[in-house]
Amino acid sequence: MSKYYLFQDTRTCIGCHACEIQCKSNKNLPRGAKPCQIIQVGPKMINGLPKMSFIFMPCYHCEDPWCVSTCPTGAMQKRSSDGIVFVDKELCVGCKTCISACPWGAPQWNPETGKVEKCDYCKDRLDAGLKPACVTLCTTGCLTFGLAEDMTQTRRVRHAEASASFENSSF
Amino acid sequence: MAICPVRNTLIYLSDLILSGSLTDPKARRICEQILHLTEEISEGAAGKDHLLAIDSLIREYLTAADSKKNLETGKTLEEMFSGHREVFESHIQTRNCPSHDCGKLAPSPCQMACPAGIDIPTYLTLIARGEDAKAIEVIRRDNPFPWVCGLICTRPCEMMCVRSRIDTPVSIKFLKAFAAERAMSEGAYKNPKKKEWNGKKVCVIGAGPGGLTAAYYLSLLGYGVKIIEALPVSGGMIMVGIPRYRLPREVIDREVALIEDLGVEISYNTRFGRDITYEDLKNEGVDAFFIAIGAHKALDLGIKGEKIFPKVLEAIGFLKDVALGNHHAPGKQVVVIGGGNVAIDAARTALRLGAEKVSIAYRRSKNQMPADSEEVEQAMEEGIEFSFLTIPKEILGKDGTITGLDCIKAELIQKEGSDRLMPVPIPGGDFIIEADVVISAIGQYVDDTGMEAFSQMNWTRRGTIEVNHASMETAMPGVFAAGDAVSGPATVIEAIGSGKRAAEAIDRYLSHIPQPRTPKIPVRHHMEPPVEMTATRKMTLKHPTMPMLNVDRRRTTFQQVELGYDEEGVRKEAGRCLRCDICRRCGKCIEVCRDKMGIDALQFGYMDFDHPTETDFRATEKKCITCGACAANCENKAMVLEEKDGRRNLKLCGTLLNSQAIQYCEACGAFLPSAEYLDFVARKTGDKAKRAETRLLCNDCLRLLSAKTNVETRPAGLK
Amino acid sequence: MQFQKGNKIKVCRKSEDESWEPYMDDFIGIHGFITDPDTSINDPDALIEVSLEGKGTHRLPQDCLEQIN
Amino acid sequence: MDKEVFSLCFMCSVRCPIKVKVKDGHVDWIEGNPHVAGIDGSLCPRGSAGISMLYDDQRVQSPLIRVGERGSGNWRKASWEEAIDYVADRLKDIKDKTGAHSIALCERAQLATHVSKAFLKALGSPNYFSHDALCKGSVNTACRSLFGYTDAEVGIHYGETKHIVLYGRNIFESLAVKEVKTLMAALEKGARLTYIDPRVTVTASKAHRYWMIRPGTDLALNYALIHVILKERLYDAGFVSKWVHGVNELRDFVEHYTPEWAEKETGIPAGEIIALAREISKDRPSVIFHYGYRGASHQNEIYMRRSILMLNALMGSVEAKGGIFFKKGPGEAGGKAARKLVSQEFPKIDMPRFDKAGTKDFPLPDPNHGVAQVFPYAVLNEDPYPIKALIAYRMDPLMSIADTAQTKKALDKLDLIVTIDINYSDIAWYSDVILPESTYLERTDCIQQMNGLKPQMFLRKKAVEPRYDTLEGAIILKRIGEKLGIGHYFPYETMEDLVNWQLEGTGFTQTDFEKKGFVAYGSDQIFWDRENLPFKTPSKKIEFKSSLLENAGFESFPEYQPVKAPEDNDRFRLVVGRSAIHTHVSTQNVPYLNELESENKLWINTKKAGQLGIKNNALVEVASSCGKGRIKAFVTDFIHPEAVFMLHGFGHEAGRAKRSFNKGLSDALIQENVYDKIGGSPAYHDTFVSVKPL
Repeated sequence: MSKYYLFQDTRTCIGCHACEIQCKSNKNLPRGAKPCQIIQVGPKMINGLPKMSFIFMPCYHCEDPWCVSTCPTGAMQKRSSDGIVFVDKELCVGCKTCISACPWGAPQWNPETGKVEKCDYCKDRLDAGLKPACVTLCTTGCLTFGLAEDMTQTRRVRHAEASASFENSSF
Repeated sequence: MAICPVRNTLIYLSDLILSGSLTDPKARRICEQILHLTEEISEGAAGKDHLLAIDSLIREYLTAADSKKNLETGKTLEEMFSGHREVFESHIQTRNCPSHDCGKLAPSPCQMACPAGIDIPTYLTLIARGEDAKAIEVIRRDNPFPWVCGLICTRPCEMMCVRSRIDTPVSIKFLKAFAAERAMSEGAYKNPKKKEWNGKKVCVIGAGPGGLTAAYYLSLLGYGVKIIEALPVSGGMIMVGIPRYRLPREVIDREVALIEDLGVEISYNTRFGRDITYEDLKNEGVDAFFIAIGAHKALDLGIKGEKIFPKVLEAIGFLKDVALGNHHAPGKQVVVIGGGNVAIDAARTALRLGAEKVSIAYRRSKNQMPADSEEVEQAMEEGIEFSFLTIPKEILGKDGTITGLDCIKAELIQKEGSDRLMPVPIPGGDFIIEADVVISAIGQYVDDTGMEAFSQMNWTRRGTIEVNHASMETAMPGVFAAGDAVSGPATVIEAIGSGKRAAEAIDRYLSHIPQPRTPKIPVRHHMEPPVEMTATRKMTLKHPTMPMLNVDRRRTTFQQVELGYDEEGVRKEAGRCLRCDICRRCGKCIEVCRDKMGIDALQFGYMDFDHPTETDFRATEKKCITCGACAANCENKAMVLEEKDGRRNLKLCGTLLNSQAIQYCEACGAFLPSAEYLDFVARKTGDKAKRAETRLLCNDCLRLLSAKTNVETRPAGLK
Repeated sequence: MQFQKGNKIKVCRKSEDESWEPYMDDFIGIHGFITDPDTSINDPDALIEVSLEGKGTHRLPQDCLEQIN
Repeated sequence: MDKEVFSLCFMCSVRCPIKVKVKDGHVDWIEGNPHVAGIDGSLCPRGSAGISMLYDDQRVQSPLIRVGERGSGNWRKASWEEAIDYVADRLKDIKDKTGAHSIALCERAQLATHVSKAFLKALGSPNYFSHDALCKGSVNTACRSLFGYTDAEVGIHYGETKHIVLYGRNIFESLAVKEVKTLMAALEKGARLTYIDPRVTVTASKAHRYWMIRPGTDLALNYALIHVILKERLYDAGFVSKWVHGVNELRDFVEHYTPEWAEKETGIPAGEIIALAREISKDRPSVIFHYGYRGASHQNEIYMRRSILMLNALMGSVEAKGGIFFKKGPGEAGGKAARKLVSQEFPKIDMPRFDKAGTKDFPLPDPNHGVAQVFPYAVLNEDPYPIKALIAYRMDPLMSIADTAQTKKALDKLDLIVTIDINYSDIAWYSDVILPESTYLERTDCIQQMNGLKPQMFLRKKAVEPRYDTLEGAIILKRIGEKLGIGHYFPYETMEDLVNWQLEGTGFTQTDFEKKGFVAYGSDQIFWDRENLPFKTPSKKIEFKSSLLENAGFESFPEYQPVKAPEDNDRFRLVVGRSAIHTHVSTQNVPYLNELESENKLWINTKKAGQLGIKNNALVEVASSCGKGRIKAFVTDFIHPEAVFMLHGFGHEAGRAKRSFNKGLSDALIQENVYDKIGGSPAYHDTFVSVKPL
């Protein structure tokens, strides 16, 4: 994993998709490419109430990313300093193998450049001491970002709960 | 910086926008819009309104300019577009970038090689598809004599044909002839619609290929055209210089007739300056003259006896007499002096007229002969004897009858200060070739009698008419010239090319448009989608052999020697075209596949201009995983990856290089890459790739699924 | 030297010949092929037909051409 | 050359405070104003798409004058001079021939509204009308009938509420950042959420209690709730006896509206109704019965909205923390409000409004906004007089007034249609002239007076120069005014001048806005003393028994009329709403928003769909008495069988807005133009449609 965590509190997430747009707008992406995406699960009746979960799907920046090992050109890389997985556009030739390799559907196709785009936690913003676009602008503030080591145990539990089950997708 | 102004403008604009120096949003937006339009121009996707739109954008820019800097930028832009107006316009009209800087617009080598600039890849594709009439229509945009050229063109195009780097060049020449013949017999060989008469009149002097071509394009443009021809027939050298066994008279007649159908008036047996004068024509209201009188005068041998014996003939005169109906053998034993096509033609003609023995005396050795090698071969087959390294010394005989040609053997020696091999007599190498007729074929020059009227016109030291080659304009206003009269003895296709150029120039002159600085580069009229076929077929299609008339018939009659391919042969042969108008052979695909992907599936040796290695389209499927990286990086979309009928097909200019079965997303049915591709990925990820999810899923469904697993599989509601 | 059909050539210099026109200056340095040498006699003074990469096909005097391989 | 500018978003009418980062004259980042509590940097999806809207080349790029038929989409580019002259000349003609009153201006109210109002006043026409009536005319009237204040003067104190009841107020989708965040905070602190809607929305999925009510019967539910509350004395007796006028009349009135009766009408079990009444009264006064944002569903809308407000009064949650409150203006904090152009002296206008609002024919609706849906009738019947010209200022009558066919017929009678907008809206497409306005990022705008618990002023400040040949609305109107000889009513050359003029005497200058993007009149929240609340009704009390209604000849407590169910199996009540992705009819072509949601679908109950043979995602035909169209079906268990639902704002006809052109179906096309004849709202949910598979 990268040395960061990006935590979504599904309890307060209203699935407004602002994060998707903020991400695209910040990366200036054309139609099609969605480095992060909100997936709606439900509605489903749970204890007599309709429940939905909105799951935030960015890149998980795996410990040992298949996209990196599959990339023939070395365009897909893992940043040694903090483990962020990113694409070097100069090297990408658009073979899409990373897209096929990723079990989470994280790498995205940019039809305009014929190259791959993906969530890099907005590393340019991080390097400038800022937080990722989606976290900074989230409508309800349900996204939080920080160093994994600062993530408290209680928060870990809440993370598990919250990103779990419908019961915890509301109040 | 590139040579092409269009390309330069693109670079200038994109740099400008990226630099961030356009801080006024309006200025930036206008530049973005101009950039977009310019891109379309450089890609051949522009219409006639593009430049107008750009002009008004520049005007808007200049009025909106908020700072001195922006104003300067605007001025620079203005200059870029006004300064090179012609280039932008030609990019739009011709969809060609002469300098090849605008990649998508580079014309094919064969088209560039053709002096008439015929759009060869386009018509080959049409012929391959069996659309002969359409093919003829395309050819006639640049050359009104597809049939004639299909039989006798010197075909520089074939010499440049890229296919020859794989096996043999496409036999472009004859495919034209076939299409013309087929279209003609189907009654589909028609003239395009001509413009209304514009009230202007042009006089063409000489009904040869150059003159007739100019007449054709001028009358299409709406000019009244009158041709003055000294001979009783039209066609000039192609009629009286080229023997019938190479070019049947009917072929010429049919194509000339089509030109006459356009209203072109030809007055035969009319020699300019004798039967009709400059003044007469001026009084008839002629606005411009076009001189295409060819080079019909033969050079003297300059040896003893030349002037004494009546049976010393000059090839040109001899061939002309035969063409005009004199079918008597010149004699029993004929010697032809010279090594060019004319010499061969004279010899083979003499043979056909019944001469018992015909030989050719040439100063140098066989491989120095300027004549077409095919011609030489055919002559040998027919029993013409060749005496190489033979310098004629004197014509022997008595009482006005030739008995023989006194010659001396020579050897080729490189002289001091010259890099040419010169034939030098070997002492004591004298010998005699028995003969009663000697025909000289050592070249022609322009016969300028009657040209005095064009007093301001200049002549070169070669005795040819001096013109500006971009416009074929002579020093005398309103007087143009082309063909052999300008170049000296040259090829038919050159005469046609220059005739067409002259027609355009005359039109410009009479509509008061300034003449271009350089000769126009070939025009690609439109782009035909390539013919689809398998790699195997593309590789194995073989050049058909030309069936020939049997030798006895060739020795005795003037029947056409080359009988032509059958239809199947023609369609196949046309299919061998590599469509170099689409694929520029930049090699990016190979580079990406080999160096970037490390797959090295593309064996396109022919793309390496300087050291071509073996080419085999069939080899692609051995390693290719249809990842499409080559296609994604192909500037011209010559390489495409299409997903069709359950297959992933990789095609280069219509040639199916590889085809693999598409996999489908088991959840939504979306297309997935091929199994081979997924294996490639699996090999790369190695044993890591132990997926919880073993189903085949597309990107979106994978996200959906992992989201759902998040919700459903995690322990719910720990408190 | 004597050029023959198919020779690969380069326009190596500006020709001294009167037939050289200003626009031909753009040809200098360009590669091409001899497509039609003088058709009848190997006249070193004749204009011969060459096809130049990206420039089309032209008749040029021989003194501006050199053979390359 | 980077800079940061504080401004106001305008992707929807909420106008959230934003901070814009500009690089080389190019906007490359927008975030919510971090200095504003409740915003703290957040930006909703529409706000986030602001940059993609700014750089979209499918906006109107220059003034355009129609050359073909109306709606044919044939335009010629015109200079501003030409376009302004063109419009002014025709307006002058019309004014001279048929009088200024035959010129109308409709508008989506905004910061420069005082400019457009001044424009009409100066011109001498009473016919300004805004989108407001279409949205909440009856809410406005209901508020005035009870408190003497308009709905615009009432606010909701989400932050400290303990229980909020939402009647189809889909607060988490039809969203405003501050509302969502403050309510979310309250929920985190344990507040309860009750949501009532025939359709399951995101808001429903966050609720502690959800009722899939039978569409159109909310009023019956409320009468039953009131019944229980009064019967079981669950109300705030002190507050009610001090401040409510007419509680006994109400008690008698709701006597027979029992929970059991309501159960039959609404489909909500009596027990649950009683349970809510008991539960919520425990938390009073910090409870909210949300009186609605859009209140335009039924012909008895005003009584529905009154019943909600009465519930608040019974809970004593009026002017209470965690309840509803009255917005405080600068005056309350000893400050002065920014000047408005309408405060000038104008010639008197004696002509009545086209909609007769404020006259005895149509006494109650607020004449300040007018009643937009009456416009087509007025034009077609020339009643009260002929109307010749319409200026549509970022409002689209074609898509927001029900029955598009009828509206078009009316527009066809006009001699001049002018649109001021940034988009190719459908009305722009149908106009004679389009005057393109600069986007919110490209213009400085008029002062935003933010009344509330803490009165403040905000300023929309130009972040970048216009990308296309566009102008600010206030400048456009001024320019036209000058040509019409009323230029002196517009004492400014630039927007900066206008803002300075507005700020005169407030003690603030533009520079005061630069630090945080706003200025505050005071620091503390202002709540009125509940012992002496300044209600503006004749009785100075909350009038359950309303003098406003009764003086106008209407009852305060009319008998409840049972809501009829659709007769046939293939007929449904058409219900409409919003999503988080789009703003009304104006954002469907914005690149990023269009990508997320490019068309609307027809929600239909699974059982019903099954009976009608309608498959999910299959095209269906929806038809009403006035129109029909095609739309994809969304088959779901999560909508009431009597209702079908579609998002508002799709099915655009403007060809140059390529992404949204012809995508989905416009609700206005099939909605009948019926409305609440008392309160003034349209009854958007009173159209029955038949649905059949294709």
